[in-house]
Amino acid sequence: MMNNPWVNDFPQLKNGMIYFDTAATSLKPQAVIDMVDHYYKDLSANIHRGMYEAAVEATTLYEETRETVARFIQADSEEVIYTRGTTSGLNLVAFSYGLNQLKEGDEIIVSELEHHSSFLPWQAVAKKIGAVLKFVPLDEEGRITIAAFQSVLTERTKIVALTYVSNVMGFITPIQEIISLAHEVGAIVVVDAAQAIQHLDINVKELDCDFLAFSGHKMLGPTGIGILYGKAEHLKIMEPFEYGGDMNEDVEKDLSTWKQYPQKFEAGTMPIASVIGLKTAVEYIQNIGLETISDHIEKVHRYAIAQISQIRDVSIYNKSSETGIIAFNLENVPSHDAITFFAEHNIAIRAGQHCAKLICDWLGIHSCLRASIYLYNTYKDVDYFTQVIKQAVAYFKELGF
Amino acid sequence: MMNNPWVNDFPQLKNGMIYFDTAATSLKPQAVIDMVDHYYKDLSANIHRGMYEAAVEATTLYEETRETVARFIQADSEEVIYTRGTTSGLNLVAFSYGLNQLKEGDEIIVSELEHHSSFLPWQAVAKKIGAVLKFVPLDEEGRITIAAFQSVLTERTKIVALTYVSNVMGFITPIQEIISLAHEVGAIVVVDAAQAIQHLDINVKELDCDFLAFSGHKMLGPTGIGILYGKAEHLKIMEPFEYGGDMNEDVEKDLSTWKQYPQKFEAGTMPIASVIGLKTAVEYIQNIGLETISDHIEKVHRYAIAQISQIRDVSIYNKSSETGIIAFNLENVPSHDAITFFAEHNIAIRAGQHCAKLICDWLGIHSCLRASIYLYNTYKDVDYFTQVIKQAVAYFKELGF
Amino acid sequence: MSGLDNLYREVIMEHYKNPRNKGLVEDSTYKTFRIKNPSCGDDITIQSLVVDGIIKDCRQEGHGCSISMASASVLTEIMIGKTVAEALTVAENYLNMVSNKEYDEALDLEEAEVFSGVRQFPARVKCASIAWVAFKDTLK
Amino acid sequence: MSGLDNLYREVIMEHYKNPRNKGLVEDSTYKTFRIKNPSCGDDITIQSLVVDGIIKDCRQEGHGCSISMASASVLTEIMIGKTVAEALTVAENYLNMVSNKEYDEALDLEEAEVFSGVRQFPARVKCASIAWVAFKDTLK
Ligand SMILES: Cc1ncc(COP(=O)(O)O)c(C=O)c1O
Ligand SMILES: Cc1ncc(COP(=O)(O)O)c(C=O)c1O
Repeated sequence: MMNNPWVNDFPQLKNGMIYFDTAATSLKPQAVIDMVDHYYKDLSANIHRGMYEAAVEATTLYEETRETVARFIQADSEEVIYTRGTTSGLNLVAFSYGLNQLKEGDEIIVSELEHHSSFLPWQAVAKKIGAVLKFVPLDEEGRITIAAFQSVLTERTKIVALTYVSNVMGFITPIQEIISLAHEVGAIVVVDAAQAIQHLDINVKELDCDFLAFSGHKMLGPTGIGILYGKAEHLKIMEPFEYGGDMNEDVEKDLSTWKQYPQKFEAGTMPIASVIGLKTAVEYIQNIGLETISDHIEKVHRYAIAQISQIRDVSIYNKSSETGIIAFNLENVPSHDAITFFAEHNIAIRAGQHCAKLICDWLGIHSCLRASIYLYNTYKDVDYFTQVIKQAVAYFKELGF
Repeated sequence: MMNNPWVNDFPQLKNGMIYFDTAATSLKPQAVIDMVDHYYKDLSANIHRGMYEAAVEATTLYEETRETVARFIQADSEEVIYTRGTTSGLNLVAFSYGLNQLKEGDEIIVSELEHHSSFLPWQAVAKKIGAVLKFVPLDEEGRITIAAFQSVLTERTKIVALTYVSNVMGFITPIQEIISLAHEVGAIVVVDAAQAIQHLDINVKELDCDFLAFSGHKMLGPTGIGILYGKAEHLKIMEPFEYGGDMNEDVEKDLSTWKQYPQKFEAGTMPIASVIGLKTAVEYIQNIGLETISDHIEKVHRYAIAQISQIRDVSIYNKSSETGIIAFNLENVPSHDAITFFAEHNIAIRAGQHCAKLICDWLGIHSCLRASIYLYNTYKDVDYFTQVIKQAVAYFKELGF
Repeated sequence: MSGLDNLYREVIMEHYKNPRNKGLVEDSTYKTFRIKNPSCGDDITIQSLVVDGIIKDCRQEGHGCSISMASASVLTEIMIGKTVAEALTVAENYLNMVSNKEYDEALDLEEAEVFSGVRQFPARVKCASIAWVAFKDTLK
Repeated sequence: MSGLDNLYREVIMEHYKNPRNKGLVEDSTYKTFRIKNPSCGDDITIQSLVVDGIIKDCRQEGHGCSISMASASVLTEIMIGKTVAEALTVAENYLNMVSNKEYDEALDLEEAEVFSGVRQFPARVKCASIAWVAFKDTLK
């Protein structure tokens, strides 16, 4: 089996940890760390308004990031808004678009696969407005299908807010078809791409989605930065979500006016270091190529499923996951007991509801373990993981679980 | 004249730049840069939900930051909310508190000294609600006085949103007296401390302010993190501003409930690296001591004013500033022409309206230059600066300005 | 593995498998408090009946990991019969012990002593605390 | 200092001190476009009168730095008499020149040529562009 050529780019792996928690946050390649460092060491300067060299370089990098991200998802760069993360981006859509465009009785389609960040903003907006939340019925595996989507789509549907890839099940939503169906009834589609952006080649023009949000920290980038893509025609009519420095065109005591999008949505000092670091993260991914990345993940994932599904007393909830996420439990062992065993063995996985309680309810479980495979994981990692799962099963059985 | 013992802590100064732009964003000491680095290199992990060592250490540092900040401003740690920056914090107050508590005809007191981030959210809320914005009349120097504040305070005043230190004039608002007067009529006071936190010893309990916001990046910390302090009694009744992962207690399809403050205001993955870096920034400031810092600034500032005010054809707008901010213009030279001259001489100052157009209007100028002095500035910096100002005056005069 | 064995002590497993005072009563003279920890899925409710300053009964119900379940069970057993003041002192000290803060080592925590292993597992402190925090709230 | 001298060329200073076609007209046959740059305080309005595809008049008004004022003045002088198509080509090339992008060097930018020094000052590109962007908008 080949050696993983990327492992060495990730300093955190040097201490021997087996990292299967990318779905929570990814590790950062040295190049990204260096870029953040470069900003703090050499360029610390607020952007857009400085004339000195550091400020000019910081501003250039800051705006180049927008172009890099735009090319990455095939957007126009004015349609790329910097946010604090997926959560902030989805809230921006819900409150700046949804709250102003919806009226009582309008329908919002969501699903039980949603992360709380893709669900709760719409629940809140629906409550404020008297709009109706409708859930796409999931199929027996827990997937969103086109037919199921059609069964809840009506002429009253105004918003469709769905995850592109579920952070618990790892399933890919057939979002392109859903978008075109939604558009037929005049609904707009908000895509939560937090778990998709690091796996799939996303072309927003081809998808024709109305909004799409993701986070830097889950795609090898820094914390504190996310991207909201929005179609120009929507961004044009939307009110700002936050008001402050740098987003206004004119300020008078009685009335102010805003800059064009995307600036009108970027109030105050943005997370400059993180923005700049995101550029490097995108470039790192582009250099390797999303196809290479997903090929690698698929291989390691298939190998892991083959191994783990042979272990007795382990339930896997999503064997057919396309994106390297494995949701499972040791039988009779609450996930928070199990996780401590893995932590003691230097394996980073996660236990709990993964900010997606509705899918736990749907699965009929209180919580589960989640291992997520990414670029820097190896077959060897899987071998060790398999072995530790076996030990865990034995250990807890002996304790009497 | 003594050597500045802190200069060496700031790597960015190594390339010879003279940095007089702290009011825009501060330089970062190596210790802060190292802490951010430590997170990305060794701890990259999402917080609160991981059991493995890196996640536990990241979570610990993350929550210790809250305690460190709380002690720094004498708050209880639950009253300390992480935000993207001052702007986000002030928007949170305006939209989560203001929008829900105000009614038509209520009065909001602001001033022409406000940064747009302290003014625009309230202008927007006032417009939505039909509340009335009232401006504290500034005295002849441009200061907010207690008497002037009293002249606009009425029984209808519900919100007072004022800057503690003006980012253009550098004046300190007599905020403690204002707060107690405001409370007498039952109004709450929102303090913009973005330019105060790095200069003044702030004790929120003693001030008795209701809310207070500031940014990490202006106090030697990372970009993308700010703090909103709020009194427990207000935080308790406030709705979340953003909805998503980690801020909820229970999620059901039809109704969800929120965690206690501060968590209910922290939706989704926070800017973890920046939070952790802020801890180091606060500790760096504490180790030196705010008194030592302001003593140093005062000396250098007094020296600078003495030098610069002797140069003919330079107007200084705030000679009596208490906090090291110098707002000035070269006569007949638009600030954007002047600034290029300083940039060419490796001096980082700023030109423009400084996100505070109303005070430019008040001063009757389109824009101005701003130099801001901090810890790492020296008398030598001032000498060089003075000399370059003189050269600039001569240069532009010769060009025919 | 000594750390883990220290966590999963026999007494704990015994309480996990045979929980004491489980099941709530419908009686408004009981004070009830529920805490959910949404990130791990723990959900615990504690009920206390206080008569003349003495805890006459203490009930628990919920689901969660073995540590949270066992600590709820141990809690109820220990608390019944104590005065409110005693109960609060024990709870305070227990909570300090599991979170590795200073506590009165001379104080007898009875069976709750077995949760001292939690100190080595900062991420499990919440599991061991949740029932006890809920209990304190029933006495407010 | 050679960089700065390259920026503040004599022609620029001359236009700054003696602005051409300054002052707006109240005439609805003129197309008017205003751009404000709130961070620096620049505020420029351009008016164009197009008759039969030819720019018959071009006016400017506003305040800002010498570069923005002079470039507005030069703009109006150059544009009067040009066809809309010619004007757009010149504007496009001028904007590319000042922002250091590729442009048609064979094209005669006339007096606007003097703004080539702006390329060395990325932070001043906006100053040199604002009037020209507003002008393009008057032709839309
Ligand atoms: C007085 C004042 N208030 C608010 C802000 C906004 O801070 P930030 O841009 O970090 O959100 C600033 C800085 O730009 C400021 O100087
Ligand atoms: C599918 C999905 N949506 C949204 C989010 C929220 O992202 P963030 O926490 O970065 O705002 C996450 C990650 O937590 C996620 O996995």
